[in-house]
Amino acid sequence: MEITLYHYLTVGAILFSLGLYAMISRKNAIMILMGIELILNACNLNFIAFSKYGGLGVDGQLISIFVILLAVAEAAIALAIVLNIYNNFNTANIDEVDSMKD
Amino acid sequence: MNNFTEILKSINSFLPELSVITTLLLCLIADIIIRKKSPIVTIIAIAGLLVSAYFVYMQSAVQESLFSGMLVIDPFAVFFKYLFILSSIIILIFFEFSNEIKESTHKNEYSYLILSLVLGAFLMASSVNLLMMYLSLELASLTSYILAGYSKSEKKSSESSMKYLIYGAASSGIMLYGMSLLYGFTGSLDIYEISRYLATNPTPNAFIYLTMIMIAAGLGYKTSSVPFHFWTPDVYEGSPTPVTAFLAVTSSAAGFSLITRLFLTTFLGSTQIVDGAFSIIAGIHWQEIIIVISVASMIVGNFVAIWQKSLKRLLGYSSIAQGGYMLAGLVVADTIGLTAMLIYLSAYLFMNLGAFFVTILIVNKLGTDDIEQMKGLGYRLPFVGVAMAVFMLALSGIPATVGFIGKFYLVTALMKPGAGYLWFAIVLMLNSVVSLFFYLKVVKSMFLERADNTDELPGIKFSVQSYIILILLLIPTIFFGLYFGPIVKLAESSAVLFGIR
Amino acid sequence: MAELKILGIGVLSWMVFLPVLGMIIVLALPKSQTKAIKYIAAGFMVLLMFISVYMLANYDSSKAGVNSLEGLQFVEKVTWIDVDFPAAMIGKIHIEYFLGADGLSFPMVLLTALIGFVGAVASFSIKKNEKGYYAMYLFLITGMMGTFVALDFFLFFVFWEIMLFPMYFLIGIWGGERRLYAAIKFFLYTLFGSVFMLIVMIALFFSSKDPQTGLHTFNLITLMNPQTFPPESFFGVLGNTWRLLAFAGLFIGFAIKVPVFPFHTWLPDAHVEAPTAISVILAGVLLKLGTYGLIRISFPIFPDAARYFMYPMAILAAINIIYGALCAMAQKDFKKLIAYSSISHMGYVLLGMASLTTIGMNGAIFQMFNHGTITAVMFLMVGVIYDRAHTRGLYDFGGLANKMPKYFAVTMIAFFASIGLPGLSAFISESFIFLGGFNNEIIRIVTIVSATGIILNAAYILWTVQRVFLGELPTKWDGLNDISVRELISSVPLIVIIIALGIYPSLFINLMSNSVTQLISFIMK
Amino acid sequence: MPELTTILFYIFAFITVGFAIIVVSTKNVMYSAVSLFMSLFGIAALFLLLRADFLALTQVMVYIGGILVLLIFGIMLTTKITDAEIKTNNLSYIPAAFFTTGIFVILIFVLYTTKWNQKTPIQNEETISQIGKALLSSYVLPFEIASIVLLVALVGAIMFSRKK
Repeated sequence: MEITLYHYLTVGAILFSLGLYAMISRKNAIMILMGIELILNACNLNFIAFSKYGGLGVDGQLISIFVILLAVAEAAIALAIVLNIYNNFNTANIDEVDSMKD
Repeated sequence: MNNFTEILKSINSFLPELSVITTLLLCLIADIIIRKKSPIVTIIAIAGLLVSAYFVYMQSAVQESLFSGMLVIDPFAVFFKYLFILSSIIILIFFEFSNEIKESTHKNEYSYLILSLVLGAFLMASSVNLLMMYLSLELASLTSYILAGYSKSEKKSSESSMKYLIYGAASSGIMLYGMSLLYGFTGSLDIYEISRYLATNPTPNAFIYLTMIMIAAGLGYKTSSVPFHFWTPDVYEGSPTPVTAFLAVTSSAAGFSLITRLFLTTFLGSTQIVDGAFSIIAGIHWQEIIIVISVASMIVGNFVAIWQKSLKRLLGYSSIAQGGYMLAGLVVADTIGLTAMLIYLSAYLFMNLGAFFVTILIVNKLGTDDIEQMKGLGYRLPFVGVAMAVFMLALSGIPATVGFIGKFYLVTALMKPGAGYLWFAIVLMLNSVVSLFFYLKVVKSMFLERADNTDELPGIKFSVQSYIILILLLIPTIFFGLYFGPIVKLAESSAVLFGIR
Repeated sequence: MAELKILGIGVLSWMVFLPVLGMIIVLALPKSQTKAIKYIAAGFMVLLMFISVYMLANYDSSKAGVNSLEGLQFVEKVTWIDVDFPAAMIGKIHIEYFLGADGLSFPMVLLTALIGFVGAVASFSIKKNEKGYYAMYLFLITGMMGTFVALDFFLFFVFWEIMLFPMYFLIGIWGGERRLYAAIKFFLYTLFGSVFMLIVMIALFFSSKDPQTGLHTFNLITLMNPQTFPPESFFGVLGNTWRLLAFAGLFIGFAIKVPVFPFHTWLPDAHVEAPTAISVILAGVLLKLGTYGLIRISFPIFPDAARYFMYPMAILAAINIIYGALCAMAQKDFKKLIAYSSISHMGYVLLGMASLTTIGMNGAIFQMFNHGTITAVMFLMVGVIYDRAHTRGLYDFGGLANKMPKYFAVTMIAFFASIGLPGLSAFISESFIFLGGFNNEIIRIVTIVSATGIILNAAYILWTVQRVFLGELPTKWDGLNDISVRELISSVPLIVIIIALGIYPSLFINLMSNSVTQLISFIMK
Repeated sequence: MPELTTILFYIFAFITVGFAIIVVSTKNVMYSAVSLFMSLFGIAALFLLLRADFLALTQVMVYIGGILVLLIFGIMLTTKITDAEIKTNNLSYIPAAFFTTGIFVILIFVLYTTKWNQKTPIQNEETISQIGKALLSSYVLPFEIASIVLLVALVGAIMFSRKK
């Protein structure tokens, strides 16, 4: 049995769904960030799988490189913000960080 | 063509962005040298933006593709670049006025953060490549996360930055997944290639809906459209007011530029425009998605805004609704709709910035943006109060203000014979009646109600500069409402997307 | 196309924008100069009256106007907005600053100038934030005057809407206890109506094609020409569904202003809460904008639909007349009573219009004017008693006839005029209306039914007279003073007009009869 | 007998997915972080199978070496390691699980019904030189803009963490 595009896409879809699940169900900011990392990896897997099986050259790989790079920048800022929140609220749970209401 | 010569040639047309980047670095260096709060950095930033505006002006009638198809220059992008420059200059001035910023601990970071958002917005307005779109969107988003948390010791501000970050990262991740599917299907990142592929290959509906909804999640988040709007009220309320104004005007305008270019270019069947109508690829019903988003944004934004007590939060919900109106222009998918959208965006710039400037002034004096606390305030600051009333009426689209012109053109576009959106036009107008309810709430609180001690409290005076800024925002709000020829002409000549003739 | 200029500027522009000039002067004065502010505002209204007399002297009542450009008088026509419509769409957006008067609008211009002056004098009793009050007041006059003389639909719409917010502030700041509620209700109702007006306006724009220039147009005169609508457009076929829908949409917009049942609920609230002078303006001029809109826009542009909806309109008119009168009878509050009587009387106007006969239409326009003057006096009189007694309860008074004889006399004239007593102006207009209705076979039955309104009308007025003026004077009112000179200044001119027009109505009817004949012959063609 | 790559794919796919499940299901943040480490490692291996050698390397160096370390720092600074349990109400798991399953089903449906752009995969070609060339020719603009993004991130992080 040969490994096809669909195998990779399935792995990607599972990762995406798990990431989505983490974002919806988790309360801790860092846990949510981990969910987002899973989604970004699902995207990368898709891009690279498509680029290989579609014979599309390195476009897919390049976009993945930039995605990784942006993930780094995002994580750095996220960490700074979460630490700041922790200083102000003494928690990183977003349920407890809710001073504004309708 | 040789890559190197092409890059060199592209750089020539990249001068607006380059001057923003240079200014950004200059501000950074100036900040390090000066080491304290100083208007000099702001002045450098404004000067840089003006230089950039000059280079944008030089590109007025250009249609050109840059950097091997990463960016384009066209009148559409130029229009948005003007919009970004104008709004960010005004907001840089707002920063000088706001006490929230003066009290914050940092020095001049905001000037280069704003410049980097402007850079991101510039790129968003002219990207034609999925990678470039994602990258520029992220540049703008990252900057806005930082700006939202600018008053970092304020609980609300840091909370808003965290919420913004989490929702933002999540929705851009979802958008990226959608882009990966689009890439997999069409085999290209270039939206013109994608368009060509979609036009010639049968496209399953399920695929196009899923992909478009995913991409709309990322873009709708930037334009704070329902159902991707959850961050908006909290971030608008929590961020320092100038930042809120910046997010409401510049950042969401950038979102609109991207969403418009992406949707209109990608789904174009042929590049010929007949009678101003774009020929959309048959069988792809992307408009339905936008219609749902647009109507939902209007209704949710307007109806929830009625119950708000915080002025900034109210403006947040109102901007959700205003975004819904603007998307109506996209739905029509022709030159008139596009023109109407651009007119509305420029109208929105003046009236919304005006409303935010009054908010800044009031928050400076009262220390709160609670509408209840503004009872009888109109009698203590008559001019500012009247200005606020004008901006509020403009936002709700009463004639003789620029807001009406925006609505008028949107409704006209929707009612164009053959467009078939009469019901949409009625929904839009009825929504603007509802919106009047909460816009008047602000006016009511300031003029119609009186606090027990209104008469004893002294009048509130502002600096001459604040009055000047206010008048400068009032004049276009009313003038373009009475004489809207110039604004329409500008918008109309700008409704030209690269490659569409 | 007759023109009339003062200092090189058209006379109608003066009428419309003089109040704005006044507003600017008022705003420039310091807040403490309340006297100067008052007199400047009143002075500008006097100026307006002078100009209207000057116009009257130059008015040529033989010209009909309505749908012929040549018959219009005091015409001013300047291109206001002229932008290409995007891309290859046919034509451009061409909006004109187009003012003019004919027999339909000129009486209303006179009425606005007159009531505007009366209101300004009546406003002298305002004691709170005069500067803001007079600024808003003058701006309101501009909005109303502009609506009456605008002949470009876009311009009409702009004036129609901008008069909302001075009204909102006037009720909301200087009104009574429930002013906030009344002000927002007024605003939202009218705005709701104008949604449909805007939609119809744009639909008219798109379906029209000026026979001369081939462009879409907002020009009302051009729109009245059936040739303007190519057969393939929305409104191209007479009597098609779109035309009926458009008429209905416009009707909602105008009916809210009139107000026609069931859109009337804002009116009692607004009247009761508004200060006296604003009630006068509201009843005297503002309500007429609705009926004026019908004859200026709805009827001539959609004559087929007007004929189609004749019967339903007559029914609504009858409901207005009877329901308004019955409600008035149930009121305990003097002001509310007059508010409901306004609803009833505006029903007469609608009935006259629905009859689509020359005599009925003449009566309707005459009734618009008469209702303006009579109700203005009645509201002024309520204001007089309220200023003194601080109550408007009908059962709180009694025997005022002896205590305040001059007040009694003025009020009685207004009351009798309102009933339609012969010799007073409303008698003529009401009989014209009923004659018109009766002449029209389709709505004859409805007319007969609504004629019972006259009896109800007499009943509540006479009952009011009995409750307020006859009987024992309660001891607590021993200190009441009779009507003052200022109050007389504001009411006597109106009384004179009421009597004069009752005796010699052709003075007024001559102004409009040619236009009305033209309108009706044009509609019934 | 299946090919070696098939076996390897399944091994790495199971590592990736299995650890990803642990990431989202464990209550201990530290466990999550370590599982994420393993999962990302699995993805790097999948990248290798897809002939994206440079990307696999980047994944290991940047993602695992950079982002994860940042996250673990974050965890250590914001929670006491001893009580790293997260408070959650169990109720929110169930609708979330349903919702996600629904999305997953839709995704799978779309992924399997769509006719993707497929050609014979290019075999055994080195990508590093291609990527290098692309980055300095057609991708030079994103490459430069990325540097601005990093600068902004730097400024932002410094701004947030600077003492008053």
